Parts: sequence; C-alpha cells; structure tokens
Amino acid sequence: MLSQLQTLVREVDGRYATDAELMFLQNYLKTARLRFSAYQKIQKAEKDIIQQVKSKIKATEPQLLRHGKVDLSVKWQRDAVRGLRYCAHALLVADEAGLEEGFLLWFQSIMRSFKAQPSCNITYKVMQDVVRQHLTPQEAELFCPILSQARRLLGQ
Amino acid sequence: MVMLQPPSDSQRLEIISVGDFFRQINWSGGTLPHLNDDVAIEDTPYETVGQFFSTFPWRGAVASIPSEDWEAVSDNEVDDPMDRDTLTLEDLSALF
Amino acid sequence: MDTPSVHSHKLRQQYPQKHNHYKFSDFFQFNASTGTIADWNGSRNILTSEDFIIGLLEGLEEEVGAASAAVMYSIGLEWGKQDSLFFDQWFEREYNISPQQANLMFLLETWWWPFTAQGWGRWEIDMADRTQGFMFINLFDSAVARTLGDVGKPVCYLYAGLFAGFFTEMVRKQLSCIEIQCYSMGETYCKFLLGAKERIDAAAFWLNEGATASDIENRLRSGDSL
Amino acid sequence: MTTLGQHIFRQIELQPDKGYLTAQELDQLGQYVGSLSDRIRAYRQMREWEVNLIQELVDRLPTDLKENSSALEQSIKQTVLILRYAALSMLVNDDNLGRRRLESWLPTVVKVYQTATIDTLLQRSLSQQLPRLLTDSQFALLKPALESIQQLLQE
Repeated sequence: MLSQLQTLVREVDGRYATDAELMFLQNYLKTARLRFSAYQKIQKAEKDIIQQVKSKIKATEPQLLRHGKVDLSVKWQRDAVRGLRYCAHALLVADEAGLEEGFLLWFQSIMRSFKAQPSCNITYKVMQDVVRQHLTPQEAELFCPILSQARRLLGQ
Repeated sequence: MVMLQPPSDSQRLEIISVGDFFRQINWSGGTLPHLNDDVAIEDTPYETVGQFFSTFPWRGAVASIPSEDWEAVSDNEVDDPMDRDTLTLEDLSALF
Repeated sequence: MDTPSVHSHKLRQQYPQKHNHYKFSDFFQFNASTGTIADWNGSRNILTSEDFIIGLLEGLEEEVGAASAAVMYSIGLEWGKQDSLFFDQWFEREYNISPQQANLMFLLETWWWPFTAQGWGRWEIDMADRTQGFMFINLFDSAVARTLGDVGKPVCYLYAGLFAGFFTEMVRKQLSCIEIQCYSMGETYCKFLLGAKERIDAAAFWLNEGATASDIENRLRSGDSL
Repeated sequence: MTTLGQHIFRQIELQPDKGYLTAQELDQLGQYVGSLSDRIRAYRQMREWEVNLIQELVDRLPTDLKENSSALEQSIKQTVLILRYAALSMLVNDDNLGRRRLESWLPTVVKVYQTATIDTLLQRSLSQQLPRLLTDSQFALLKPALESIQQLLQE
C-alpha cells in the first residue's frame, strides 16, 4: 500500500483520483486487521521463529550453516532476522513492491556475491512452515506469499 | 446561475458557468473519461478509528524486540564485507 | 557528478549505516530551493531524457565521424578512473574496510549499485574465466542501447570505457574492455569482455571479422591469440 | 500525525533497519487505517461536489469582483488546485503535501495575476462551505492540510 500511495500522489497531481485508483485503499482496509495482528505476533515470536527455522535447517541441511570449517550460523541468523523483519513490514503495510525495490533486489545481489542462494532458498521455505505455527491460517495466507517472494528473489 | 463576465470593454458578453469553464479548460473534476471507473467502492470494514481499534485489542503490545540478549541487527555486521568467500581485488589483479 | 559532499544527503545523515539505500526515494535527494539532485554518496546528479542521449551520440558522430566510438570510450575510461577514487572513499566510509581487503564480488556489487539506481542498468559479472585473465560483464537494460534501439552494431562504448577505467584503477593493471554483444544488435542484453590490452585487441579483430560473442568466448577459452 | 517531523509512512518505510514499530508508531498507523474510510468518503464527496461547490463560492462574490473575469478565472483555477491538493493531502495523511507542491509558484502567480482580493474572499467562503459538505470528523481531517496551503496566500 505504501508504494501505491506514493504512486497515487505522483499521478493524481492536479486532479482527483478515480474510484478505480482508490480501490487499493479499500482492499487494504479489508485485510488491515489481520495484518496488524500478524505483525504483532511475528514481533513477539521473532526469536522463536528464527530458532525454529535454524533448528530445522541444522537437522536437515547442516552444511548450509557452515563454510568449510567456518560456522556461518551467526551470520545466517542476522540475515534471517533482517529478512523476516522486512517481510513483516511488507505484510503490515501491504507493500510487496516496496519490499522488492527497497530491500530484496539489493539483498539479492549481496546474497549472490556470497553465494548464499541455497541457504536463502531453504531458509525462506522453512520459514513459511514455521510461521504457520504462529499465525492463524488467514494471517499465514497473507504472510507466506511475501516469504515466498523473498525465497524466489534471494534463493536463486 | 451566476456568470463569469469578460472585461467590460468587450463587446460580446460571454456567459460562462463554472461547469462550462471547467470543460473549457479541460479540467476533469469527477472522472477521467479514459480511466475505467466503473469499479464501485464498497462499504468499508471500519467506519471509524474507534471501530478499527475495537476490532482487536492490539494496544499495549510489545514495544520492540523482547530481550536485550536477542541480537539486534547491526548493519555493519550483517553485510560483513570480508567473509564466506576470500577472493579479493589483489587476487583478481594477479590474474590479469 | 560534481562537488561530492557527504553532508548533502539528509537521509544519509540520519541513517548513515543503512546499506540498502538504493530505492529511488532513498537514494536521491531533490533540493527544490537550489534545483539540484544529490545522491546518497553526495554526487550531484542530472536527469536526462533519451533525446539527450541521442543528441549527444549523434552530435558527436557528426563532429568526429567514426572516431566518436573512441571518444565515447575515452570519456568512459576517464570517468571510470575518477569514479574508482570516489568509490574508494565512500566504500571505506560505509563499511569500515578498505576495498583491497573486501570480498571481491561484494565490492563490485557495491560499486555498481549506485549506477543501477541512476538508471544505467543491472549487471552480472561472470568470473568463470578469471584464471585465464579475462572476465565478462553482462549488462541488462543499457541506457545507451535501450535508447538507440536495434541499429545492428554495438553502441555502448561509454560503458566499455567505464569498466576499463574502473578496473584498471582497482586492480592496478592496464586493462581494456570491449562490447562483444549488444542490445542494439538485437540481442537481449549487452556483453562486455574485460582483460589485458592484447586480448581485447584480438577480440576486436575477430569481432570485425564477423565473429559472434560465443565465437569469441570459445577462441579465448581455447587460448587463441592473434 | 508526525513524529520528529517525519511522516508516519516514511518512518515505517525506514523502520525495518531499526527493528519493529513501537507500540506508539503502530498506534499512529492504526489511527490512519481507522480513519481511512472517512478520508475516502470525504475525498469522494469533494470530488463529486467540486463544480457545485466552486459555483456556490463564485455566486457569493460581490458583483464588482465578478466583472474582472480574467482575474476571476485565474482565482477559480487556484481555488480548485488548493481544494484538490488539500483533498489529496487529507487522503494520504500528509498535511504539508499540498503546501510543498504549491509553495514554489502559487504566491508568485497570485502576485502576477493580482488575484489576492478575490482569492481572499474565495478562500474564506471555501472554509465556510466545506464544513457543510463534510461531517465534523471529515472536516477535522481536512482542515490542517487546507489551512497549510491557504497560508501561502497570506504570505
């Protein structure tokens, strides 16, 4: 919604927005309550979510958190926390476009330069499973597509 | 309807209503013809701030990250420019 | 670029450690009172239209004829050299590490991001052949090629010069660059070859003889030279 | 609805680097979301009634001012712009948006076309008529944006 608001402000310069152009606000209103509650749940459960994702990865793909002898789990955790926060913000304000422009595209090139795509791919896949345990199905339905967007951009 | 009159020295008395004036200067007020505007705005779920707030008790939520020991994201560490891969400019230079 | 000043960008002053600052509204600061646009690193930016790019290239061609390609390359070369010095400063300021010590791919991505934000296109570095002393840069959405459209020949001399100048300074060895495939030849993206002068001269010769980008890649990989 | 001079949306946009929104910031966003329906309704109302509203303002002008039709037309254009920008500012909850867009040229235009007298009257009656068109809560949402633009005419 934030990006759409900015676009609206730019495009309706000197005239009124049409109802069609205002529809996105209406659509946002329909899901706003879910977005607020999901955001707060993620905020409260952030630590648990991250730990659960980490444990699952450690159990199934332990090599993703190591590079030779170097333990990457601290770095992984920082990246994962950061990604989760950006996704949660995108959820709150319904702004997938802003997430991509403001964070994912840049982070994608950083992850690629460290060859971290496989790690991101698994992380954001597992994260979708984990957040489902913390959110209602309706909330997860709003949030998982955002995590999936992160997975698509960062994971390949 | 009150008219907007041309300067008094003008011979012809032109009669313009605000509506005509808008059309004349092509200022779309209500709708733009080229935009598909048959989408009806429905009634909204929350009519007032009070109603929105009352839909769920989210006031008094946690203000930020719960505990101090939980590592905050520090940008400098997130993108530690020296890890995972050790190829540097010097390595590249040696190859040319 | 002009009068770099780290103080000219308010958001940057507020969030000096924000690295993902390449979103249009973050990266640029429009100063209405002075009529200037500053970017995150303090460079002065100017918005131009496609007409400007066409005018620049066609005007130059009218003035100097076939030499316009070499002139654009030289402009890019000088720009790249200057920019490497500028980049050195802001990279170290932003990440507290010298470019010489940084992870190479991270360093290069960081160098190119401002260009991406300014509309010069996204890139992809292909270092698979680096041990043989050359590398490729794929450029998507070149501002020059996109503007000129399909004209049947490479047109991104400015970029070739920019890469040559930048890498020459960064690796401290004399390097050259040539565009071996271009959007303006009907390809989907532009491809640049970067390496020592002899190699690039050889590629230029093959290209002149009608070789395609993949012909050139194959010949280079098989160790062909002039 | 600003903290430290920064619009709540801008704060939100920059937030993920610092962590989650505080309860206070979330509250601010909630205030906006909760008032959005009202804002949309007011916006549409202003849009649909614009011509009638302006006509009404013009009707109220003293006859002698209506005779200078070029100044009147110019003043109407300005009034419409002010109204539209105020409506947009209200809709997106950015009270100074209209002012920012108009401050660089509107005062000059007023001077050049010498519309100050008509402008003053039109703006005064605009401020009187709008509360009739809108509900109290809607006018309260619009008022700061409208006044911030109207100040440009007084400077």
